Amino acid sequence: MTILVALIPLLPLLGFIILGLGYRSIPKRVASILGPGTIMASFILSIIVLFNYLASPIPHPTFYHLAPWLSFSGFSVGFDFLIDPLSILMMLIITGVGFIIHVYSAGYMSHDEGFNRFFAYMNLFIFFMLILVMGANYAVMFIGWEGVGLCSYLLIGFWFKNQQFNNAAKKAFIMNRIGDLGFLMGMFLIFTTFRSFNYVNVFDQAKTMSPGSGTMIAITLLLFVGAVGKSAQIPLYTWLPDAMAGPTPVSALIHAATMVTAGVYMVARSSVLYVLAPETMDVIGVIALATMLLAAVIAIFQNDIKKVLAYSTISQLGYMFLALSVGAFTGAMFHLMTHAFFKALLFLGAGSVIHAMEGEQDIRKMGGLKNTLPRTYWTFLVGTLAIAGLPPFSGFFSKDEILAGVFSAGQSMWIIAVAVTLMTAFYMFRLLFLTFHGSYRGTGHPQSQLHESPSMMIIPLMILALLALAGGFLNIPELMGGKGILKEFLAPVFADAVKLNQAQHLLVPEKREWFNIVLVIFLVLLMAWMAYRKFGMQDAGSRKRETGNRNWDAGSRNVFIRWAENKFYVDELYDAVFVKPALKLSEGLHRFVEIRFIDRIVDGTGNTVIKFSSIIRYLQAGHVGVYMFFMIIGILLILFFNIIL
Amino acid sequence: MNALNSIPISYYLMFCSVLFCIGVTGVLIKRNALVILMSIELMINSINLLLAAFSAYSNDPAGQIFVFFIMVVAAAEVAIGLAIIVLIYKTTHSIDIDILNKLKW
Amino acid sequence: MLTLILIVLPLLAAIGLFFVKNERWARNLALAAALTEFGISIAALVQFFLYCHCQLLFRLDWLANYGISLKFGMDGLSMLMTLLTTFLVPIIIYTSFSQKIYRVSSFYSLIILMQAGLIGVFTSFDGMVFYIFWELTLIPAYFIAGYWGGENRIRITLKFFAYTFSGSLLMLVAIIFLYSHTPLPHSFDHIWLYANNLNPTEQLWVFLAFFIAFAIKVPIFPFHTWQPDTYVTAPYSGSMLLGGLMSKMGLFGLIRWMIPIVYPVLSRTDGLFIIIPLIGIVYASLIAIRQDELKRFVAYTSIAHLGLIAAGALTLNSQAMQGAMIQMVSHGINIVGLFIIIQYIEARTKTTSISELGGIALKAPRLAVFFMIILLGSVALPLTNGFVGEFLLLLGLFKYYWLYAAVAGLTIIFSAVYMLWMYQRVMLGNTNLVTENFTDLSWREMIPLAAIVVLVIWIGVAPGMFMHLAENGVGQIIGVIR
Amino acid sequence: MNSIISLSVLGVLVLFLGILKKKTWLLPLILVGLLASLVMTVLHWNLNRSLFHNMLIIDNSGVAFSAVMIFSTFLIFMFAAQYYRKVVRPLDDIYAIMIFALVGAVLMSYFGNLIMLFLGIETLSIALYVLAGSHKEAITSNEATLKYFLLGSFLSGFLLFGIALIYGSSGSFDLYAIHTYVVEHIHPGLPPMFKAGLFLLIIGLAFKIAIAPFHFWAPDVYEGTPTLLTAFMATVVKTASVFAMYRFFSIAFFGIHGVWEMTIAILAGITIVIGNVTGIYQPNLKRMLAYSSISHSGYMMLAMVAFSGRTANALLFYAIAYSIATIAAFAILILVREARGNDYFGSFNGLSKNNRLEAFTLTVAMLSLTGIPPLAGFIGKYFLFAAAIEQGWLWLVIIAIAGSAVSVGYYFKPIISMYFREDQGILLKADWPFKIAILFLAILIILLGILPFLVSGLI
Repeated sequence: MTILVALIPLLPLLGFIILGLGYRSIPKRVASILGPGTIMASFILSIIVLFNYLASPIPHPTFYHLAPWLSFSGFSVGFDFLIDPLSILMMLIITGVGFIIHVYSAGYMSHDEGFNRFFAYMNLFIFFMLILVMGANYAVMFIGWEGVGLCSYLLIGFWFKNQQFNNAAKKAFIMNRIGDLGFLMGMFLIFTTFRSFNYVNVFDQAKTMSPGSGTMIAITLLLFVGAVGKSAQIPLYTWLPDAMAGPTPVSALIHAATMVTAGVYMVARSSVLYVLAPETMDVIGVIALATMLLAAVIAIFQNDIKKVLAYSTISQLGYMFLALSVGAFTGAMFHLMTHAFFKALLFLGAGSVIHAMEGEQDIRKMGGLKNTLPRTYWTFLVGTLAIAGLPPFSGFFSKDEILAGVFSAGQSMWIIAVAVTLMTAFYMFRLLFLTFHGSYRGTGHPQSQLHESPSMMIIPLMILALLALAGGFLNIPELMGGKGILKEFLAPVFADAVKLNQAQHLLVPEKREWFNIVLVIFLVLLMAWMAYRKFGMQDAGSRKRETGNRNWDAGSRNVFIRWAENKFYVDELYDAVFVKPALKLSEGLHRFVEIRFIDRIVDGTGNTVIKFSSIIRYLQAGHVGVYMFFMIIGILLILFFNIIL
Repeated sequence: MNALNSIPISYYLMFCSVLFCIGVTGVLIKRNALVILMSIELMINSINLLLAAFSAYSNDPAGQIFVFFIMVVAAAEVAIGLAIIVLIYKTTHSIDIDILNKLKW
Repeated sequence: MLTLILIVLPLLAAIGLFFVKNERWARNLALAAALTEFGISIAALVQFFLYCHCQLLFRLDWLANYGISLKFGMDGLSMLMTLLTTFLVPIIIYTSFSQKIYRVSSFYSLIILMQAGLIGVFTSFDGMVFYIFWELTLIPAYFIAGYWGGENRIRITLKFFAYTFSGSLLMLVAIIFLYSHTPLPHSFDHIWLYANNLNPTEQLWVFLAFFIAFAIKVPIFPFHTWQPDTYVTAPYSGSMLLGGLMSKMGLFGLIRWMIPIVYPVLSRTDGLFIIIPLIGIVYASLIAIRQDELKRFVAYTSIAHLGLIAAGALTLNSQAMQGAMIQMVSHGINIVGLFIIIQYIEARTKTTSISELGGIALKAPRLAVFFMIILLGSVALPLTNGFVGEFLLLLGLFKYYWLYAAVAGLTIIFSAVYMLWMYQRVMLGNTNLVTENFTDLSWREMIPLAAIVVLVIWIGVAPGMFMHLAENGVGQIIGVIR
Repeated sequence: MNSIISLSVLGVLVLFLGILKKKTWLLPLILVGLLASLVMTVLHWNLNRSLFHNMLIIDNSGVAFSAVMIFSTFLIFMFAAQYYRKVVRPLDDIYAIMIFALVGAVLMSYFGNLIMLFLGIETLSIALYVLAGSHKEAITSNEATLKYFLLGSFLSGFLLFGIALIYGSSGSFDLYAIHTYVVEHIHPGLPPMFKAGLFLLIIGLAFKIAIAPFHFWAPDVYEGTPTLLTAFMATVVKTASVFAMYRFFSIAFFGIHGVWEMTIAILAGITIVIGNVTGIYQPNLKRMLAYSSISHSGYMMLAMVAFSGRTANALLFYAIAYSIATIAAFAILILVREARGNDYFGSFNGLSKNNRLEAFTLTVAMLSLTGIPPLAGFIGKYFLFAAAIEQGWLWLVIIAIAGSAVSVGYYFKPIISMYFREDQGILLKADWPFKIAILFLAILIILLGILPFLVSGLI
């Protein structure tokens, strides 16, 4: 079994090594088999691991020690894996969705000369992501944590000819690094407190500690800083929209389905610690709400198809953190899963559109594509309905669970959450309608030349659509007579956390719950209708009158809208507050402190000696008389001091 | 001998020191090489006298023997000195010590 | 005995090389000597592990009545440093083959001589002998940098020499002073020096003398100003020797000679002296961001990294010291790798100015890959050598005082900033006139980089052996302190 | 004793050869004679006796130092042929006078009586006055000899006065007698007259050693004197005078450090500072070496200050290290002067190209003088510093190392010129004994650095 478990991450690594070493020699055909193949293999292995887990009479988490890593007296960190429902779920999502996206990429990137490089990076990413979720201690998790950051860097800057992309990649890596520093500090604090990095030891000891202790709050907050960086929450979210510079499959896999959810996974993994720090939970809640609201608002005003999806990702991640903050860990994981499905679907759909439009990403220049790209359209529609949270699509169930949890925790939060849900519905439908309905407004090619993507790309779309449609049934709440399979499956992981959770939740009567659900559905539909009224029937002529929607153009009269379109100038703010001063400081230190001060002191000492020398040498006047005079003075002084005194 | 003893040694010491100092001053203030040479001779002779006095007082011949050594050496020194001064005069047509300060700093 | 051979062999080789007229012969002999040395050091390693980690000790009275004896040995720390030296020197020699060098024989004999000095420094267990070898390394370094150096090398190298020499003289006085305060009969043997009977004020003075001497050598802010110029003007082999090995001498001295002798000062001043390198980390990192000359850039980054090592070592904390030792090795490897890459770039483009380069990755994917891996090593990505050391160092600092760790941890962010930005401007983007016909690495050129990359990943993934050595080294030091 | 006689005889022989116009035999005879007397000197090893009622005391330290001086003279004569290549007239007079000067120096290393000291010093000095001026037509040489003569005789006046005062108070010229007097009068305290004598004596010797503020003659005289003889002055004279001073402190004034050590310490400090700092500014090697020799006499005073059983050893080693390094430097200087007319650092440019051996030797010499291990100079410095620190003269040692740090500034000038500056393409022509000699010197410097115990354990 150990071998099997070890193989799950190692196969993608192998793929990376082979593709990396032979990135020139290996033909594309082989690569397009090898790349997805390894992922497929580890997907199958993960399923085996899953059944192996379920098959055991009393399902229990298993601990695998593969190899020692940093180990010396009184300190030992090994390459240890922990196989429990949580990691299994993540493994399945990563390898499953990963595999689908790999297949899709084989089609999408087929014309790119960096084909092999692309798959090498993708495999490497899967490797690190698996390490991240399978690790049995924080150190191993950190390996994955930084590794996926690296891969995201490499893949965002995949087309490295373009310095804009490289900047985006660099930004992503650095912002992640900021988070990682927090994470690292958290790890250190964990080690100094619990003398171990292993989940098991840490949690077992943590359980005995009193809730709300300072160290616990510090630990959880520091870890959360890492999550903020990785999962693009306020204030470290600005890298994610820029990350759309990467190829669309990358956006789908890394910046929607898997990597960005690492933060959520980490918090869920450390649920025991978090429930012991209620204050931290509140902080997470606040940040989550702020993030999801901000992102949703910005999303409404974006015109780049991928940017819209990016912001929606940010706000969906906010959802997950909100769920975590109210202790609905299962809900968070559930939404993580469904989100992986439908957001991947949406991105790939967008990718298919962009592919068809030959790189055009501005939705104002699209429209009426549902006839030319029917399959893409239908799958995209499924995705939209899912994210909008309409039954029976997966998004409905996961969102409903979260909303229910939030409602029981506090009405005000619930209201904001619902508001965000509605915004989500609105901008998603806006996106849908502007892209596929109305009439074609493209500038590049006449609509007739556009063609549907190859089946290599469509089939993955369909599979994902299926998942987005059916994924929800995994966890139908008791309210609707479901058994909550996922809940039961994950129960052992969160058992302690649930037990320890202090936050008292008011019991919500079933009637009220049903009412909420119906209300939300109704409002969502309303939003869809509004979006349709506004954007549903834009024709080519209307581009002149209102490109997409005039009053949402930059320079329009409404200040708020202009701000929203410019993402509230947060990037500019960071640039002014952090980047520019840092560069100035660098200049200044070098020019003034380094050269004009420190080095000048060093040279100064030397020069002083030389100056002194040039003066003192005049004692050697060359006149015998003078010498005699000095000598006599010397003699007299010596005699004076020694005899008279 | 008694006549010599009737004068306390300190007088000799004073006298010789004064002589010595006169010599030193001469060396210091004069610029003429010859005069300086003579002043040095004066210094040395004051020392001779002092030594003679000491040896007389401590009834120890060594001092007076030493005086002879000094005289011999001084003679040699003067010989060399005069030769040098002649040499200088040949090259510079002067025996002023301040002319020669090519070597300095 | 092996230890003695390790020192004597290069000495003889250096003398022999000096008289070799034929250039090709000189080259190959030098390389052969260095490789033999490497082999011997491996043998020493094996012996080290076989025989219960005994210090392969060699002892011979030298100036008996002055308490000086030729005492050489190997504990874990010496072993690590010796391996680093014997591993890097062949690489340095090999990479220099592509350089245009006149007076080949003298050049290589100086390099080998320097190796002898380095190994002497790392293996001597007698204070005065340590000092002698310490100075012995300075002469070859000076001549290599000065004779084969770039523009206004005379001023820069003289500054380098005078600066470091003054520091060493301070150390000399400190050592002699210690000697006169060792229990009778006085001796320079490290055990005697450890067992000194200084009073607190004397300890402080000795500490300062040592600290300044080593800080200049490493260099630690604010004693670093000789270093960037020297790295820039020195030939690549010289910069590699300085950055990769000579800087380790300072840290080695810090760990082997300063800390066990005057550690009470550190505990008394309560981390005051850790702040200096900490400032250095932030300061140098910030400056590195805007450097345009690649060698100068590397110089500043290395000030930052070495500062972290020094800070960690000064915590007297076993994890941090372990990290320091591992990181000394890692930094040596990485910086040499970076210099090799810069050398290749300059050989092709005739420039080392970042702003003039760009798009090299398009033309030279192999170079790009090697560069990226070494770069990741120096930004301390997990599974590369940089991480192991930095992780332990920061952990140790954190244990000492969390704020120090937080400040030192900034290096994680800064290193990403300056390294990635540099990489982006040099390798990525589109090609320009300078780089448009940039040729990729040949196999010959890849050999040294491959060796380095292997180590980068080896130490990153399976640091077991190095950990073991470092642990032994730490054991020696901690044993004294306790 | 034998050596004194043999050397005197040698001198006379040389003069005879001069009369017989046997120019070619001169140098071989001298070298052989010097070697012979060196052997005779060494034969006196461990024969500790005093001659003529303590007029001469033959002990190991005296033997060692006189051996060193004879050896230095021998080395200097190795370079004589090269130096006087262009001169046609027989140089018997100059050589003879050099040997007589050496006799004086040897006398100084054996003296047991102030009379002998005085005779030694004067023999040495008077000979040197002549030698300094031996380059008759050169005005610089004249100036040098005049300055040296005036200052020398002036200061020897003070020396004599000191001797007289000591004699007056102690009633004897004999070192041991003076010591007994000192021991008796140490409590309640020595009379001022004696003290004055002591210090005047020290001053007289300090002038010969060139300790500030009595060093002024050194740079000018060194520069003006013919180079070969400068080498003689810088090594033999200094060694002899230093040892004479040591002999005073070790016999006559033994046990009264308190009286003189602070004075010497301060003088040493001043000397080190002036010597090193002024040295930096010097444009030519010869004058620079003068300042270097001044600073080194300062260093030697360190050993005096920290007086102990090991002082003789430390001084001996330092004297050897300093002498061979200086002689080597002067040897190269002779060559360069001959080839390029002057000895400004510029004329050393690119020397390492065509004259690797010469460049190497000069480099080794300079590094050794700077005190870089593992060269003889370092070991010498180490002995001094160790002694001084053990006796608690930390401030003096700090000044000393500051001085060494500064000295890098001028000792490296020739190295930089020879190696780092571009070539002028002038080739130095040296005959083979010369080459062998300098190679021997270079090896000796390194060897003494690596195997210091060859010398350090002697006395």
